[in-house]
Amino acid sequence: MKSAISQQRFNRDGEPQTYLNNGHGLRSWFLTKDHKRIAMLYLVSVAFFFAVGGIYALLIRINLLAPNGLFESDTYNRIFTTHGIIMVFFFLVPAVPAVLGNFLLPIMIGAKDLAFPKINLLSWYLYIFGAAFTVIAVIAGGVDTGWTFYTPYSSTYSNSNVLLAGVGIFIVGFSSILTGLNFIVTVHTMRAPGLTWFRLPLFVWANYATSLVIMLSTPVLAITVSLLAIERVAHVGIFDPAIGGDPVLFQHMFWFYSHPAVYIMVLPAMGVISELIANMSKKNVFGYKLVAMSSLAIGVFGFLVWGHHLFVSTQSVYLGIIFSFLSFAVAIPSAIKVFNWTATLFKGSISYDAPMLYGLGFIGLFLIGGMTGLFVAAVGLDVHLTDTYFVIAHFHYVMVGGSLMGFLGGMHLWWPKMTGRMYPEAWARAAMVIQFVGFNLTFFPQFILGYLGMPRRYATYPPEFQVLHIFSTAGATILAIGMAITICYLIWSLKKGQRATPNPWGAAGLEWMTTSPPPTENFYETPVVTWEAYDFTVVRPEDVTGMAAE
Amino acid sequence: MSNKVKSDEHSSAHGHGGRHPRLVHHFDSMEQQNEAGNFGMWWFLLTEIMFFGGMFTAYTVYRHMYFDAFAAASGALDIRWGAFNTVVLITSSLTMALGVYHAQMGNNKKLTMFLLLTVLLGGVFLGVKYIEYSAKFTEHIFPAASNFQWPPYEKPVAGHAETQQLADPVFTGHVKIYFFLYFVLTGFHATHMIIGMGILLVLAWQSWKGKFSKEYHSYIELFGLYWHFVDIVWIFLFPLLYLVDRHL
Amino acid sequence: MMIHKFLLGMSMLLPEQASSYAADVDNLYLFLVGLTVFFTVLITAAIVYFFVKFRRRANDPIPAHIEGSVLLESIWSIIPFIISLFIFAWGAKIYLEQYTIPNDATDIYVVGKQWMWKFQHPEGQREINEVHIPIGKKVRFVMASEDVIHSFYVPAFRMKEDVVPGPNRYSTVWCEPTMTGTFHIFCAEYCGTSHSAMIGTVTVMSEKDYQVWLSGGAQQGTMAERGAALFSQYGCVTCHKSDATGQCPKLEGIYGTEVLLEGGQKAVADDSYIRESVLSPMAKIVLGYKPLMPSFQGQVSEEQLQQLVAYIKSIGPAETPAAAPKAGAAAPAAKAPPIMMSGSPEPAPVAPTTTATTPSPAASSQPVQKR
Amino acid sequence: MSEHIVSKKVYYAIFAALLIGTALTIGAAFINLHNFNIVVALLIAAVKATLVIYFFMHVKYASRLTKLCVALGFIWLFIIVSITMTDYLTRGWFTYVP
Ligand code: HEA
Ligand code: HEA
Ligand code: HEC
Ligand code: CUA
Ligand SMILES: [Cu+2]
Repeated sequence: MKSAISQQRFNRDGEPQTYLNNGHGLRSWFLTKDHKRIAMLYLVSVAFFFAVGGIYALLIRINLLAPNGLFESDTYNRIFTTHGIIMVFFFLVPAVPAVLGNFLLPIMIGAKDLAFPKINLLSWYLYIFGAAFTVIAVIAGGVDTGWTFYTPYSSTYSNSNVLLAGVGIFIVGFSSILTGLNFIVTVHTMRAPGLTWFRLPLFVWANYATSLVIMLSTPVLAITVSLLAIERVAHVGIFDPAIGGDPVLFQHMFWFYSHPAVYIMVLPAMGVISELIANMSKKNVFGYKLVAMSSLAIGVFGFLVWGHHLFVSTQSVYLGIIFSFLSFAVAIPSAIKVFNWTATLFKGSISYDAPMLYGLGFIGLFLIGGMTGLFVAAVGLDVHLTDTYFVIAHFHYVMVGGSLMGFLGGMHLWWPKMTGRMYPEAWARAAMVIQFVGFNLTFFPQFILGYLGMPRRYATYPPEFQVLHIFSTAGATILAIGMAITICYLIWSLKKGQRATPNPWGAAGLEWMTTSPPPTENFYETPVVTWEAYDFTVVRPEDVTGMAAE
Repeated sequence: MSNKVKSDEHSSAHGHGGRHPRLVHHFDSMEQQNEAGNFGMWWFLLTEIMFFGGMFTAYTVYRHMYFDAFAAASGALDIRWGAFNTVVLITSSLTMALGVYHAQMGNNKKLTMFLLLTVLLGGVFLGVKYIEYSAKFTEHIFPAASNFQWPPYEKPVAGHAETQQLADPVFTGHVKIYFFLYFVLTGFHATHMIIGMGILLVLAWQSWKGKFSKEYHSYIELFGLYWHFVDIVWIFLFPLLYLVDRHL
Repeated sequence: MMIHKFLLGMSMLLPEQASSYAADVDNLYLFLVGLTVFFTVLITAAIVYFFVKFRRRANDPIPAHIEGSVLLESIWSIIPFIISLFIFAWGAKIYLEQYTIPNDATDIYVVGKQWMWKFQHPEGQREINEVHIPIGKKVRFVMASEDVIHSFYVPAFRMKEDVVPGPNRYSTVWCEPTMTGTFHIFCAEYCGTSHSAMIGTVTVMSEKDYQVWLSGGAQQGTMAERGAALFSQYGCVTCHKSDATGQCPKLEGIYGTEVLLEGGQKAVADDSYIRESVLSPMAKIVLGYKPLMPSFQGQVSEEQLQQLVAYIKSIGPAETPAAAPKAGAAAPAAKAPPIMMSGSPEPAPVAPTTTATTPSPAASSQPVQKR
Repeated sequence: MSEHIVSKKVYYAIFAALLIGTALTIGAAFINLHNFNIVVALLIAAVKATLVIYFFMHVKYASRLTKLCVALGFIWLFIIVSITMTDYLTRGWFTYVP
């Protein structure tokens, strides 16, 4: 295969041909079938919802500055519910797969596009459509059930817009199903010649496993919220205790989706981390096969542990113990990954650039988040910890410290590929450090709060918890500043950033063998893969420097 | 290592000049395109299984908890309609399969005919469903209605000990759960059929216009999978809903 | 343990250990904290070391390809697995301790509703959002919800359980307070607007103070007495006469026994069973009886139900209606054959007054039941 | 693989088998087998479904991958139903006898 530089083609204006300048105007974006453009559409929407969710997070933190709360309880309840729903369904679930996965997966396997480009576009429209419902629900007065929608509160007692939000989630569920479908079919049928399963980048493996999880779990969420919606509208239903329904059944069905969903949120980010660590230390991932298989294992075993959210729900004690055991089992593959990533660094050539900082931040924070997962998986301890701030801290460590850091790391790593521009390195490193400090200051005190007994979803609280809450709010402020910096310099770099070479990091992987940004069908000639994943000997210096060696 | 998916032989076998007109730009060969479609359809059906699976879970739980109520409530359904519809749907599966057969043979006329026959049978099924549903309204056993009543209005319940016909408010609640499940299960099933019939009409029209051929008929095959899936759901729904406890 | 004392003294990182199993929970917690610190330090140290040692220098050669190591990878799969098993077993052990209710516990009845906690003591005291219990005695909380799911949480006891609405069962949880003082009660399951105001206190008193406190309240008699009153008010007594031989099972002495049901199943006549029998009599039919009993759902409040339960409990094997609700004989009674089994399975032709079709004056306030 | 053409005879035979299965289902429902009525009903339904999947849906001639995919669907269905049911079947365990 020739180097990307020498393949570069130019359009009539003498600009290099890229997916970005292949068509202008809104139509060319909103009717595009190019996976890269759809990824960009997703990026913009997902970033928007992240900012909204983040602003809601800040409102939460502001309210909790004072023991009596600064808002009405009703308002506060709507705030954290909206925060949870937006962050989970409209930010984190689609974030990595629909943005980075969409953009990179076909390129990484040397395909021209995903298998079903129209369905891919449809999935974005469904996302927007679902989001619209949720936004309407929020504008029309909000939802106050918590993101978990437990019955009978949600079905009978709440007088907020549960129905609208439910419809939104139902629709957005189909959006992620379609993305998952596309990924699975694409990976199975469209790999480049020579690209065998065990030559796939780990990011592809991670997204493959994620897609499996999406496909098998999301329909259950869809039917669960449908039943909830019908129950709410028709005033009769199977979760209603008044006619003999069991509210715990709702929890089973909800968590059958929502536990796997946490792996939907973290697996792709783990894939990003594998790429980051390997490329920024120029080492192949230590124990590639085990890391790939552990993604699958997490995906599969992740389905067997949902009941660890029901330890005190009056679920069978016997089953609680089984679920506890299985939760520990599912932790092992994650532990393996952490160790393997660390071992990858050994004898590497480690760069200090921002993506790597995010990668290392991920490992440390995910480690703590995951280990505290073991606290709550230990069933006797969870009796004390469940529904306290300990759980809040646990999942923000894995979701913000883990997945979000992974997402940001990936955004930085592939920013040059996606936009053709470099981000400003110094700013990026500074922002990462600020976020890291702010993050820990926000959420570490919450572990202590939780163990002291501070329940979650409390608009007001006994005064002895105030000090720790103030720390947490202070941290959130710092975290927000860090995030704002990132958002600003990334936007800035779109116009002013230095132009990127095809392979600014000297990274391995097919996506670095095409131009930055790539042309519409990704490659000018279908690549034939003759090397293993993370083989840095095939990196061509001219792609790195951007100067074609004649 | 060998790569089964996309080898150079594949693309060259189809010849460099000869891309099939129906081959979409990002695929290399017709095989690849068909395989992607087929595989995608199967995965879609997988999600459908889980979609119905949520309802089957609820069904299993409540059938276990309130067996008597389920047995009694199931006795209020008309087994003859259920059986008739089972046969109708199985027949429609046959016509669909024959449609696929003729698509493979490239026999457009017969294909159109069998597709229309399938729509027709689907229509019969839905017609019967309509009769059954409206019976539920007149018997006051539609769970969301305020006049819900158990035992059903002016209708004896088939084959049940007197105990199970008790007008007990709690028992009535459990019967409501059964009917709720009955309506959502059959309702979602019927929705699938309606969507399917819509697609069938489009396909029939296209095949009548001669869009399909011996080489190009994968939509028919894919749709066939969907239709058979809907049939399978009914194969389970019939005993689960109509035959809970029929013996005397 | 030394380490607790240290942590407790040094800072406010742990809540008071005010129940018998609180220390067990804390031990596991501290062990896990230690383990987390260990792994965090281990991994961080490794990362920092590699980071410094192998930082990229100008003109680094491409690092050597290291495939992985089966030995190393097995080590870090198996060791965490073993550690996990250990934590799992420890956690499960504590869970069983928390959720296996000892049979010598005193009952406190709890009703959760939006947004308050209501308590009843067997002796008759009723409290709202605060509850008094004696130190050193096992207490069982028998809990029901009137509306949505709530969760009864006392951090100082490391005790929590959801209170789920529905006819099928009570939630039960227990503790043995080991420290006097006043502790928080929180509602830990989100339940609507004033979820965060659904808080209260539990006051643990010395046995002596508790007796004094007990003698202060109780305006309307013990729970069992009130239950007895309800028993005739709701007309239960018309059917369930203590000399009933025919259509209705005798309730004397059933509490805690195993009941044979139609269809061959068995059930233990515990609080949940009695509650279900009243709310949803059809759910479990006693062997040999007709399902004649009407449902009282919507007529009896959760608190009244608890009083009825306390009453039926009080008429345990000993035929003294207002006996101490904690019949010590309850546990061994499980082995005694269920008393209603001695009744004749066929409906007796006598006792026409025991059917609801001819409501007694006491029952006439109730809507006439069908059949 | 999708190009395997199943002969019409096979289709008719399967159709007949499905009709017989339906008749059997109804017949078996009227015999009192106690707890086994549901087992029999589900067994027959499973056989019918297998026939449809195997022949009408051509899985018999499909790749291993497709077969795996179908199996996966039913395994997952089994997971959600069986684990949830375990809760309901074991709720009485480990609680005390008063
Ligand atoms: C990205 C999301 C994410 C991830 C990855 C995880 C990962 C894990 N989670 Fe978490 N979890 C959530 C998101 C996530 N969780 C959310 C959102 C909630 C709350 C929802 C709500 O109620 O609103 C929650 C709640 C939650 C609960 C319920 C708590 C409660 O409500 O009472 C439990 C209980 O078992 C749990 C367990 C675990 C476990 C065991 C893991 C494991 O997968 C972690 C595995 C990782 C490691 C173990 C780290 C690596 C460790 C090493 C390298 C050290 C060596 C390891 C060993 C000795 C084993 N989680
Ligand atoms: C992906 C998931 C995700 C993410 C990223 C976050 C991010 C954050 N979360 Fe959230 N959180 C949840 C998922 C998430 N959360 C869930 C599921 C719940 C449970 C809800 C429930 O109980 O139902 C929850 C609940 C929750 C609570 C508990 C509420 C309660 O129980 O009472 C708190 C309290 O501190 C909190 C805080 C925060 C903070 C400070 C952040 C910070 O990390 C946020 C940082 C980000 C920003 C601050 C935005 C920065 C951007 C800008 C400032 C840009 C400005 C705008 C433009 C340029 C347009 N979250
Ligand atoms: C119309 C008569 C009637 C009335 C009134 C009645 N019951 Fe019953 N009860 C029965 C019959 C008959 C049974 C046995 C069949 C069954 O299990 O449903 C029974 C069973 C019970 C049982 C289960 C007994 C066992 O042996 O396991 C309890 C507990 C009970 N009743 C309590 C009450 C209470 C409390 C009330 C009043 C609020 C009440 N009953 C009112 C007829 C009645
Ligand atoms: Cu009651 Cu929260
Ligand atoms: Cu979980």
